[in-house]
Amino acid sequence: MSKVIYTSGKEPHARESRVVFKNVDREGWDPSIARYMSEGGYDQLKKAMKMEPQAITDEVKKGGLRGRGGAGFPAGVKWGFIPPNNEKPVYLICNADESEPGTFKDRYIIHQDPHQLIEGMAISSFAVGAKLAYIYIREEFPEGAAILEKAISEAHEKGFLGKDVLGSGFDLEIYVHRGAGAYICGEETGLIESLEGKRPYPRIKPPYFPAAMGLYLCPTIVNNVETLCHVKHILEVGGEEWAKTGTPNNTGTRILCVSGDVVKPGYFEVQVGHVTMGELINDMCGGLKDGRKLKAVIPGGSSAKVLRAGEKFTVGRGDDAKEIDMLDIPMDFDTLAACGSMAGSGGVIVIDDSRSISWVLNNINAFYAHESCGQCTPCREGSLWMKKITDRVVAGKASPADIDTLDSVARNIDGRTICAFGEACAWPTESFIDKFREELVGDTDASNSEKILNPESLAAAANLS
Amino acid sequence: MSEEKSDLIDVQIDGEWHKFPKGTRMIEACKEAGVEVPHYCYHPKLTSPGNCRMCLVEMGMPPRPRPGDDPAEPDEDGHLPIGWMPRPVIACANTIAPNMGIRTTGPLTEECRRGVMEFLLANHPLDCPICDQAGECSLQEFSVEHGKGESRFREQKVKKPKNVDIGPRIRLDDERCIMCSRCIRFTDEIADDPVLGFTDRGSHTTLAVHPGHELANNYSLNTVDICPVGALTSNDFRFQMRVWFMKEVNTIDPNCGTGCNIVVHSRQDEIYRITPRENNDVNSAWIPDSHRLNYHWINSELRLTDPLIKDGKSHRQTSWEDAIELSASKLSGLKGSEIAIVASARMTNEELFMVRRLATHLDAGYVDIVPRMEKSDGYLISADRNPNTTGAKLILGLEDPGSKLGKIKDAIIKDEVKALLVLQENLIDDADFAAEDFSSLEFLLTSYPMANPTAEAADVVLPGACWAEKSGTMLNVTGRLQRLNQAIDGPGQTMQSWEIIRDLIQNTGGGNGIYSTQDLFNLLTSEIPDFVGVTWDQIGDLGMQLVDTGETIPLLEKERQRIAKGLIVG
Amino acid sequence: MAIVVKRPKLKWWEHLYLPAIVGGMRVTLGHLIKTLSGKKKVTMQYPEEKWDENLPEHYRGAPALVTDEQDRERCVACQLCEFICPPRAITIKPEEIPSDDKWAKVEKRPKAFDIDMIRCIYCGLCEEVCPEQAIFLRKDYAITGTSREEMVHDKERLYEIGGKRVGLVNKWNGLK
Amino acid sequence: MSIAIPADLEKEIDKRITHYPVSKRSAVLPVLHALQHHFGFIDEDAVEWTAAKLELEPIKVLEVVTFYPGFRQSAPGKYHIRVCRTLSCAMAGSYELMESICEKADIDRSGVTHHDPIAVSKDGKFSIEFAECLASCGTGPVCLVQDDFHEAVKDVDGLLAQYK
Repeated sequence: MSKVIYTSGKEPHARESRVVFKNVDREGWDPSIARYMSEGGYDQLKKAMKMEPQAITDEVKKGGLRGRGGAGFPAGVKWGFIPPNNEKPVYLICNADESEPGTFKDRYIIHQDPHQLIEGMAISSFAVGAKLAYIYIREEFPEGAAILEKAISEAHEKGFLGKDVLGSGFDLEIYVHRGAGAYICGEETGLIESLEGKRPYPRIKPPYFPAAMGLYLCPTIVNNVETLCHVKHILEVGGEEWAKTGTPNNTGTRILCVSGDVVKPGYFEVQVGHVTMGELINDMCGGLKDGRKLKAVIPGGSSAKVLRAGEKFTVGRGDDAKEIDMLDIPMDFDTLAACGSMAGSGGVIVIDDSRSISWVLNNINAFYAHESCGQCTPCREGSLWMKKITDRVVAGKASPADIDTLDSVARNIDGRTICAFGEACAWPTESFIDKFREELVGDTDASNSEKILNPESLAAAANLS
Repeated sequence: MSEEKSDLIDVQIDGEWHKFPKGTRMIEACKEAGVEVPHYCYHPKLTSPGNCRMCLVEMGMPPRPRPGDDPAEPDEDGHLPIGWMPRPVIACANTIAPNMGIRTTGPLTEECRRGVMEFLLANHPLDCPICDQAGECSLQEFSVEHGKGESRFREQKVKKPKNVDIGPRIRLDDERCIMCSRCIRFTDEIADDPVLGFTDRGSHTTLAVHPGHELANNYSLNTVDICPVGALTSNDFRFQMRVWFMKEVNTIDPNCGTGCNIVVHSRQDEIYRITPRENNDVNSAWIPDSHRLNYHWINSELRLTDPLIKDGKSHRQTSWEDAIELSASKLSGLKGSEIAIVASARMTNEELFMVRRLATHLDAGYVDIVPRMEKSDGYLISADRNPNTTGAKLILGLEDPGSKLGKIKDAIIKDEVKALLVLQENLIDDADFAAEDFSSLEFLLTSYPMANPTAEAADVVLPGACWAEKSGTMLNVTGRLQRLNQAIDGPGQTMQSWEIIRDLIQNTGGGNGIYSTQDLFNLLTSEIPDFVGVTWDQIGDLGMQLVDTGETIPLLEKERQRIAKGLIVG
Repeated sequence: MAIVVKRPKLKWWEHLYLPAIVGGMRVTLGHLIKTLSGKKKVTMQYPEEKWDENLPEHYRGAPALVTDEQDRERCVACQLCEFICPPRAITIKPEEIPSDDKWAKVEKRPKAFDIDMIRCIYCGLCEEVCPEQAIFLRKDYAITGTSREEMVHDKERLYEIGGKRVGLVNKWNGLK
Repeated sequence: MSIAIPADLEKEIDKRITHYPVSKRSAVLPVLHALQHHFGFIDEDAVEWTAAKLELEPIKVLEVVTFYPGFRQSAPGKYHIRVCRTLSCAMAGSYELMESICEKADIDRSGVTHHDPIAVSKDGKFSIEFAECLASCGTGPVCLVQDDFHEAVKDVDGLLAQYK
């Protein structure tokens, strides 16, 4: 195999371990099937076609691959939820609706290495017994959709897709399905409803667990782009070998996307847990801009709970328990969860001391108010309410009591909605108030509590004698 | 029996253990245990989207022992301890599981309800003084029970369309809508007329019909009934009367053989609206609009209010005594074979029983009813548009209702029949008769609630009570015996048919002894074979299957399929 | 249970009653002097004379309907007053405001609003219950008529008595 | 139906529909995308046409069209610009970018509301709206012009000059 050379200026950082992103920004690389096959492309599919489907699932389970979409649920276990006596068709859906603010990894895989995804999907489809698979790609990736469609037709021509894949008797069709700009389509049941041509209202669970009752009420596996790509690599080295990368229960590599107030924002594929927050920000991203101090970090996409600079956490149990600084948190699933946040989709947003916390929170709240699907009450009414309160905080028209109301509104959403969007929109507010209450209250004025604030009442009050 | 028992599982609700069949929804289990779980989107006849979040309750299961630990010890009644889950669950879509615990009280549930109520009211216009739903609004009810009583919402509310004309019978106020989607599910799943939908999203979500389309199916007004708030209101009832003024009487609909169970809402002897009443053996929870709205004639100007006697070409008002006496004298001079009686399948069994007595007493040559056969609509409207054909057949012994009408007409023309009694029917409009057909009659008597061409030709016109003004029983197309209850008093001097017939029998030398519909019912149930032994209480509010005609109600068949698939509770 | 009221124990001079009689006579004499000297007038010449100006703010006279500062009828015919009225003196017939009306967005108003003043007991519950602040008890107390019909105040008469009332809560402003 | 669908467009649509062998309804998004791509926006006729094509009630199509911000119900400019508004881009200056584009392309955004998020330039050449996260947070501020993606946009004149 030839040495991998990257485009000048876009070389990976020394601490990266590129697996899924191996071909991203690579000199002399193109998304064609010829280029992909020139370095062993589709070999794993050929291998898979000679295996028992269950054996593939077992390898994925051995690898301990956790979903890269946000929840971090083990992929192999998810596959195992398909009812054993199932007689209905099974569907596989690749969730390429990457819409968590702060996350921007799928674009590069799809644009530069589409066949990696298609091979991963083909292997996974075979493993779960899906003859029909869809790539649900967000509408904002028009070019990506075209690239994928071209790649699919190339794979078709080579016999990797279509009837009787590689003479194995297994049929598989993959189609690209474009979304139309809705964050909620990243939620797997919302995505399924969208794919059924309905409003993407997430379904209630129970009874609609996708692995049992998904697309067209048939068993359906929905996996993230990065997760499906990993399937190919697990098969390449074997589950046990693959599990040696990363840290126990947080295996493999994952792509971290850093944005916000750092000198060099970007994407970094690292072994899970091998890099700490501090190393990521200060070393890999070149630290903060001149004269700026770190204020906060949102570690896993905008819905993850914010971490405050200087915050201390106790991690580990019993004798292993130790106190660590926020910057010492290893970027893995379990530690971030133990610190009260989450690894989520790997989108790290860095906020320095030049930013107003009220402004940041308001921006996030505006996003969630815009993206709430409106199906269930707490999120529909609460997300816009929170946005309106932070609008007033930013405009200097809020009172300290409004911060308490804001907090209680968030807590009235959290845990009471149909889907995880409830938490996604409540956690930012909850955590920002927990950790930056003083600053938020500092942007308010007690005198505002007496004022009438909505224009309607204001006009009515003008008539008061 | 033993099999049935094993299907029952133990569930603890608010500290008390109960047994329910497997597959019962938590909300239904609570209901059976006498605990009301507030809800908006859930409706047992529709699928459950779980979107209102009002029915959140605390749920727990016996904890699974950790590896190595001993399983928990059951208490003295054999119940395992319950490990309560930190998150609330919806009671509407989740089914019970063995040894499950449900708490509908306690801080978590109460906090959830308060929170959801606050969210629902945040953008609600709070225009209860104008809203027709006031007084029967779930928002009002639950906000009193579970709300905060004050608003923390200081922002401007979301503005949405108001007073939207979405169909010929329905008005929509989007600001009041709480997006429970009951109406959408009704039109999709039951009326098979999917014209409603949500547009926009988030807090701006708006219920709408597609531009240029309308919600016009014959079941559309049911959406008004199931709307938990005042978003959908009926044009017919709009601003007519506040609900708390109205008297509600449970009765049945007389517009077809289905006999939909209904509630008549009236005030001071004026009907303001009719709503369906749930009966899973008759009409589920629905009623066609055409039936529901067919009541305005009851208080119209065309109502007959006094007995009339023909005086030359026109009629003059008279007393009941004179009218009955005149009729009796006319009938007394005739042979039985010269008398024909046309009764109505819109009469109650008790009235038909009196018709039977009258016919026997007069030895009438002909007795028949006017049939009204049309097409079934495939839902609730049966092909038979008479409410009590089954009863008429049983009581009058009619094999083929309406088959004698032609013979009666011929007999009149041939002068074989000299007196015709038309009871609660209008032969000129509803049967194949013309005014000239009556010209050779010596005596024509009609009783009917409304002025009509047959009455115009009659020598004696008697004002009859209409269905809402009388009590009795009827048999629907499937053979179900149901109670018709008096909702209002008739106007003027109107009398119920049984009273009219009783007086006729009495004045033509027949017996007496019937003073109430109860007496009549007792006579009926002792004399007519199929009715023997039936008691008034036995019929109850929901009726009882008396005979089996083999007929089915299409909508119920569809509902049974949905229940079998587990889509709805039913 | 019966309540036992203790008889007050009178002192000896109280037993004489003379001091009380003298005290009473002093008041009487005082009034006599004031009247004779023209300082005080005892009889008011009603109806030529009235003490309307002296009526307190909270006086409960005839109930009446009011319009707001934009001459809109405040009453939306919610019929709560009809419901609450103890003697059932109020009868309301609601109607929809026609779509070409300036206030069509309010949707509802009374078509007929009758208060039977023979029945009215001036209790003020209608005023208290009104969610729109449309009905008030005014200071009119001399409600007379020569027939029962005349004693029923219809909508027109009620607005005549009520007049305009500005301020207070006004839900239906230009922004709604 | 007043909408005229060219034969090749309908052929393309028919092909897309075959991607959903289980349920035609699933093709709602692809059909609408194809129509919007061709006509620039989706009007009532396009909704009715889609509904007829997929054997649905029109409201079920309208439900979908109005849900997604990716579908427009009124005509945009010749070139439609979507500027990312979300956190990382906002931190990188997307609000300033929006202002700058509006100023240079002569677009007045004062009338923009939730229901009418798009503003069109006076000459009709450009239209603009804020979009939520375009998933390129590391290279903000970003925007989409038609289907072209532009990262780290600093030179607004240069950006607009690419579209004649």
